[in-house]
Amino acid sequence: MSEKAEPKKRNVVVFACNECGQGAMNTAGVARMGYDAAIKIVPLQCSGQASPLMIMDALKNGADAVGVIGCCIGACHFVNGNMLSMHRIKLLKKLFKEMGYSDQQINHYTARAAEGETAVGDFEDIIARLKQAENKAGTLPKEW
Amino acid sequence: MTETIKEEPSTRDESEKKASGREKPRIGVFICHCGHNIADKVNVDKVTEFAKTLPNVEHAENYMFMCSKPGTEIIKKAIHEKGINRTVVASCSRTQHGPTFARTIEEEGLNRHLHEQVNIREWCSWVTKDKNDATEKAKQMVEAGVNRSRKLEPIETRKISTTPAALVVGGGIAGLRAASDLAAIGVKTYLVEKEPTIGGHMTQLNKTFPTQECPQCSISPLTNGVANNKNIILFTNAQVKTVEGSIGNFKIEVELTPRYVKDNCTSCGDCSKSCPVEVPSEWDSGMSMRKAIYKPFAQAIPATYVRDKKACIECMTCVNICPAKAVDFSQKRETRTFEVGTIIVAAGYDEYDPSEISAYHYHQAGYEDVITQLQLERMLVAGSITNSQLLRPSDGKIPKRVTMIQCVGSRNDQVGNKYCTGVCCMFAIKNATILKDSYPSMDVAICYIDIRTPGLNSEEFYKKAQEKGVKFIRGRPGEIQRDPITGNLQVIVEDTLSMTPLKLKSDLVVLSAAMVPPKTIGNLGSALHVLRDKTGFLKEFHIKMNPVKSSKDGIFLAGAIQGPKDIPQSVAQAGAAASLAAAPLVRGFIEKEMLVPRIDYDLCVHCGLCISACSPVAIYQDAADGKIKVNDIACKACGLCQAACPTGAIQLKNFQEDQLHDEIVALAETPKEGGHVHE
Amino acid sequence: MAREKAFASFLGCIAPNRYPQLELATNFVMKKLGYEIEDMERASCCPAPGVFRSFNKVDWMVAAARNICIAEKKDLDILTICNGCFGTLADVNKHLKADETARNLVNERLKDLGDYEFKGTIDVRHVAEVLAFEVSPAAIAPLLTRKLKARAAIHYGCHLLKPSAIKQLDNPEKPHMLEDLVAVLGVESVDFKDKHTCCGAGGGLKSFSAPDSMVILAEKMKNISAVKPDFILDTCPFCHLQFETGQDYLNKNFNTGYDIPVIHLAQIMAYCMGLDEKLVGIQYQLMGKNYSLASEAIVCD
Amino acid sequence: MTAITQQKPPLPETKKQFKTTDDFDDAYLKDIERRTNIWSCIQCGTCTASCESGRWTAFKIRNIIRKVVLGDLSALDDPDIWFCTTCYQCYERCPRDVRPTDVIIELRNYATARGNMSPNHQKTVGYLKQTGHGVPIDDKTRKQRVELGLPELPPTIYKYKDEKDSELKKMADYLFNLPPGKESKDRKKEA
Amino acid sequence: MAQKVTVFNFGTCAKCFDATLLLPADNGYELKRALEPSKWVPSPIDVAVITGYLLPKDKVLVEKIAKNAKLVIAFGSCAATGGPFGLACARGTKVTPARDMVEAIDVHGCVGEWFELHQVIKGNQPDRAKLCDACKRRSTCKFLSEVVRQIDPSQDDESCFNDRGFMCNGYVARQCKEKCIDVATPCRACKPLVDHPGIRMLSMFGTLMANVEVGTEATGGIAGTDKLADAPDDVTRSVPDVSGAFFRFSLPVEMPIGKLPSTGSILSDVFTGRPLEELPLLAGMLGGRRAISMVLDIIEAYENGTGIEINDIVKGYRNKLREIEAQMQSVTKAGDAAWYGSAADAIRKIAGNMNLSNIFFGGFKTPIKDEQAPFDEYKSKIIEFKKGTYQAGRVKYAIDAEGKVNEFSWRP
Repeated sequence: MSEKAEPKKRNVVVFACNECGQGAMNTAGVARMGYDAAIKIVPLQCSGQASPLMIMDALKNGADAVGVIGCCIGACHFVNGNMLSMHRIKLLKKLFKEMGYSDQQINHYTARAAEGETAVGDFEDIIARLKQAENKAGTLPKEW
Repeated sequence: MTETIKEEPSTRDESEKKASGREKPRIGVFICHCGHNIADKVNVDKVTEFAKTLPNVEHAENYMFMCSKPGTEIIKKAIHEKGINRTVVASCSRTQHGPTFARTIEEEGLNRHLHEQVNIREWCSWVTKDKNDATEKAKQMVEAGVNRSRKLEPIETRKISTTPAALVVGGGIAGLRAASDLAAIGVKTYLVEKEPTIGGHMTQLNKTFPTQECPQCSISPLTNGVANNKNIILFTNAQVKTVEGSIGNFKIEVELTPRYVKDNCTSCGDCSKSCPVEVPSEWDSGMSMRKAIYKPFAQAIPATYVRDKKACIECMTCVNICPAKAVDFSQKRETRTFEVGTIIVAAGYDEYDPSEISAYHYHQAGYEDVITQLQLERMLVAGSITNSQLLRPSDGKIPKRVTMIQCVGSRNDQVGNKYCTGVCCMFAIKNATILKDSYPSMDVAICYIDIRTPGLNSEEFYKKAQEKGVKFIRGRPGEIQRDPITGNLQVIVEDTLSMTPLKLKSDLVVLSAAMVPPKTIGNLGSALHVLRDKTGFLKEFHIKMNPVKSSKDGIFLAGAIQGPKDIPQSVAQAGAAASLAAAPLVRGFIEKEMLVPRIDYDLCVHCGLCISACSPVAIYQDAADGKIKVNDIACKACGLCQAACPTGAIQLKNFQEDQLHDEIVALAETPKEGGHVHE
Repeated sequence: MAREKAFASFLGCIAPNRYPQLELATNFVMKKLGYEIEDMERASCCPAPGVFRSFNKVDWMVAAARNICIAEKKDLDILTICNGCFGTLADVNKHLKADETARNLVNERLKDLGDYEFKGTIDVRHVAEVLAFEVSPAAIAPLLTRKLKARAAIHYGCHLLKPSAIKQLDNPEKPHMLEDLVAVLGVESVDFKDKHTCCGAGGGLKSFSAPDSMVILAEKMKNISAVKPDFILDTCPFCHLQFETGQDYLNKNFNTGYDIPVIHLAQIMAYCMGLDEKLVGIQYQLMGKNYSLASEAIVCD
Repeated sequence: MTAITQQKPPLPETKKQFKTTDDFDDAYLKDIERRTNIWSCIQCGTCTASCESGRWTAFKIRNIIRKVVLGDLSALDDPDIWFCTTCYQCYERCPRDVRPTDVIIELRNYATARGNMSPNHQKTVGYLKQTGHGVPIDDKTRKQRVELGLPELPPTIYKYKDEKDSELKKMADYLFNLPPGKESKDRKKEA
Repeated sequence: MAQKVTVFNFGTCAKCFDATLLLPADNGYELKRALEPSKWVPSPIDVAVITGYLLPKDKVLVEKIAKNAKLVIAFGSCAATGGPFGLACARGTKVTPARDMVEAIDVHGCVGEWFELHQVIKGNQPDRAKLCDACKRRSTCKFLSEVVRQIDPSQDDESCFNDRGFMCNGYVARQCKEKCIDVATPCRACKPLVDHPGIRMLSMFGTLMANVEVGTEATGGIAGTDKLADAPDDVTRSVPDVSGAFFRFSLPVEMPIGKLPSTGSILSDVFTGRPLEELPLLAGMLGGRRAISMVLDIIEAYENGTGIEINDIVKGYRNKLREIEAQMQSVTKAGDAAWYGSAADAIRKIAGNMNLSNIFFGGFKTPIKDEQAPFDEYKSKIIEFKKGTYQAGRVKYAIDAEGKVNEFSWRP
């Protein structure tokens, strides 16, 4: 099952905030930490800007999973943007559950600009959760 | 999908406006090899070819080092020859060379915001193992960049001239330091202090740790300096009422409580001598009495006496006796309004009132010998009522056994202060040492949970105290117990290290009370539109990267108002705040890119969520026409309002829904020739 | 809401089985105050919060819930004269009202014990709390036929006020409800050291290891005897028992020669409201056999 | 050589002074944690300082909480936990709201389940099962009740013990069916 | 030459179909009404009006209609975006918007409003006034500490529902004739002001719920290991049913077909998982010609089950409603526009609007515009949810402890 899922090209859209999110990713890049090529980053000003509209937009257009990465709670450079997006994602997850789908393809994370591994850790978790969801056949269908 | 009812964004219409960004987008894509860094993983030529197929792309090219001089020349050339009006450079991060390219196109008369940086190095070549994957990903990212750039609009940079003046709230050590630093830079500074005298808590102290200097001596140059400084306008007995505007231009309203004594007071003190009313002195934290017309302390600045209207019985003695005829009961409250460019908040702290913890019986009959560290200071200080003897309040005898209790009101969920005040340990150790010095036979015990002495000389100081014979008992006392017959106090505590409960006979118990936010902080915070965190202290902009700035541009924090601090920390932060606050004033203007939200009033339903979501409080409802409006200068372009808006009426420029949509589509789907989005 | 001006009196164990005079006194007082008291047939041990809760929390809750249900059937609030019973019943009542899962669990188990279901319709009250807050000293004053000119060492006991988060009656560090209450009787409360510590009986310690519990009491008695009160005033039969047997034990083993009568709040109230001293029943108790309330009594007009 | 080896005394059996992971098991903690607040304990000692019992007995509540936090199973076999009088003084004063009294109760539950239960306590349970009371009535009191003009037996469950399907019996059957205490087992062996 | 307009009735709910009766008689086009589209003989027409919800099986028919018509109008939320019946798509029922089958213009609304239809037939844009402009409540948009499921309409009709934590989608709605907000019922945005109304409201509510009180406690562990969004907090938990609250009319267009097991009938699919307090309104939307008896059965079932008392005045009005309905059954078939109009007005007078928003457990939400009896006679009770199964008339349903329906049946 998973073997079959392995070769297929995934697209994971990651909304990253301008501060810790993108920072951590740059650090990860400079340190040459490898991660799945499926990760596609959309740079935003703050993770609080990533609205469910965009998240659903990505999924509608064929993304396999969506992640939102912001600063650590309490360290948001715009005070509480990360909290806002986190709560919205909680609601979205609930919606997915109500539709009988896995809520693992949308996730909220935090990262630290100085520590690339935080970002990589997030990415790996996204992929792990996505695979888990696929194996349970719980992801949204491709076209709808 | 329902048909888009929203009106097309203005960037779409292809009017003949020459202003760059208005005409039909002609995009130039430039892909950088970055030596081997990108080219090794990404097949640059393939990507270039792919880019050529994308709509609106007039030119695509790759080069070894785009950031180099020849590289930028390529871009300029393309702009000249092919009339490129938007550039997408796929190379390194937007922080590294994004600005370089922005500058390049600026030199060619294009707005810097019409450049889109695509990071195919950190985000693609450096982190992807397989070459094909990397190339595919790069294609996607380039297309996303092109889609994004297609609808980018120019953002003007505005210069806002600043009012060359600053406001400092609070006349404690932090406030004074900040004010005098500002003045030294040459900034006109308003200093507002709610007490009748400046100097704050520091003037109450006896000695400062770890060097045991006299705080009065160290602070008086500062107080005098501030009082005599031409650049500083001092308001005592004053409170900030309202604050309007944003960085560069704040409008301040200050309310002055009258002193009822005119400035021609010679501070001869006759009035006070003759005053019949006596009340406990706040400044002396209740350890001595003062008159209804009084001067808080001898060295008080301003030296003018002040009348306590509540206590006064209006016998008029002072009025008649004053040789300078300075006493004047007819004075009224008044408000002053002025403009400043930046604000420093240094409102300090209050000492926690331990009577909330009833097991310690503070302030209860029979427990007069339970006092706080600050009261102890007041007793030991030179020229105190006990003239620096330690006498216990109940019977005026010199106590033989003194017990100090740490963490009173700190690290305590029950009273809601989870934080560690941090300075009490040194505070207590210092006082214990002083007691040991002046009364070697006295036995002094400190009951602590953890001793925390970070920083210069602190641990050494702790060691000295141990050598001097101060007893350190690791355990938080359960209660202070009084024998109703003898009236003796016992502190009941477990020495957790030896697991033995102790009953410490104590003639005097000193509580190291926590630092808590000042009572008036609520009004001040809301007047300033500055966020507070759970503890009630004012919230810094970023806990690590920006501990001096507040959540609002142009307002800075200094000293204990941002969280418990000792004197050096406060002074340091004050200095930092001063320089940060001075910068835009000295420069005379601030430059602000108008990267701000625009509001579509056809859709706005005045729900006001954008107002609550906006951390710098840049969005407001115009009282005149009831419309929601954005204060362009205060805005920090975080886009929180955009996600909060239920109707999508408010959209951050260049991060608009439809712009992001195009980008997302490109990234969500596998790349295909000709791209996904078309004009 | 349960019926007004009426209580189901929960006796517990020690009151009816050792100190019936407390039972009698309580009924007398409540009747005088115009409350009707109904018996709770088939009520069992509360069961004791220290001992039985320690063995099995769930069974403890079930047994307690059973007692509460008996009163629920009568639609009456429960009146206890024992801190222990108060501790158990009040805490369980509050807990089951709040926590649904626990309620379901307990109701399941209750089926075994007969037709009981915990609905959470009533409250659990302690006689002291009723007198102090519902009736209030002021309302008691006119009903008094006698006053006492005596000095009492008041012992609150633990479970009357604590945990204050649940009980919310008075400040456990410095309570004053009983002081106010006895003040109207003319009784003066004398302050003594460690006033609010435990008598040493609770938590199963008395049965687990009597000597240790006596050590705790010894300290308590030392402090009390130091201020020479006329009697010890408590609100809990278990403390009552502890003070009685404890003094006896100490006298026997350390010939301390204590003879301080121990009087329950209900007893003193009843006496001042005109109950015959014989029925107050101090003569039945171990301590203060030759102590007569009458000697200090002042008849009110 | 051999001679010397023969002379060597065998390694003496010493009680081990350290603890190994076998002595720890935080599985049983999980429940306690759910119902109380132990993780936030900072070992400040307020509890012990407030503990009346602790002043006179070996009972050191802070130390026991520490053991629980570490998952030290010896806390369950420790007779000290039975010295708490549940006076709630520590509960009232704990600055981190750990609710030590509840922790003790939980521990005692576990201990009882392991059979660590004193004979006296078993006796008390016995009373409850026989009479429905922790403290059953005695003849002296019966007499006294009559003298005071009260019914000889209070209207409690004991009075109705003989009616058919008496609830006393049900209670005895369904409640507090606890494992036999270790001591009592030992006693049986001796007998 | 008068336009040829034919109205087709799909789905079960015929409310929109009936509503077309009210199109003005002298409108300058000849109106035909096809109650059973399958029986319709194809003939070239100018405007085809599709009403009711569509299923994949209808595709052929709809395409046939479109072939013969110059213009296809999807009239009413069901035809346009799936409507309340679309909620069934969470359980696999493929409710399809007309737009996904053929080229069509949407005229939203539940019930669809005839004058808007009229405008569109005449080729004009329906006007886009915002509902909030017509709402007498004013929003200050505080951050929420909790979401409340019922409010007492009598206390404070100044502040916005959303300020009180009572979820209302009015922000994203256009003005309509039958305003639920006037009868103390939150708007569910059957006439959306913007695209994706549901997701936008969800986004907005998520923001509301993130209480602004900023904590500084570190998130612990290396970031990436803190899955804060995994732990549902109380506020999120207090939203009983996200899809029902935000996607009442647009679930099929916003989300793919759901994977939950179907409960058999489309009706029970729609009702299962909805919070009890939403039931009357929902039934009012779905019930169509039997809406009234359905709503009343649901309400009375619960009232009888839990012993909520109803006074005679309320009973009286309810009976009156039942009478009207009974007559309506016969008349609408005949298509007597005038009578239908008056009956509709009579219903509105008592039940607030055609969705019967005003009828509620224990009474009515707002005073009935009627001379008799004071307001408090009608005031709706705040009901508490009692787990159990309830039955009355044709309706039978079961709710769990937190008041969510877990089974529903309605035998016609």
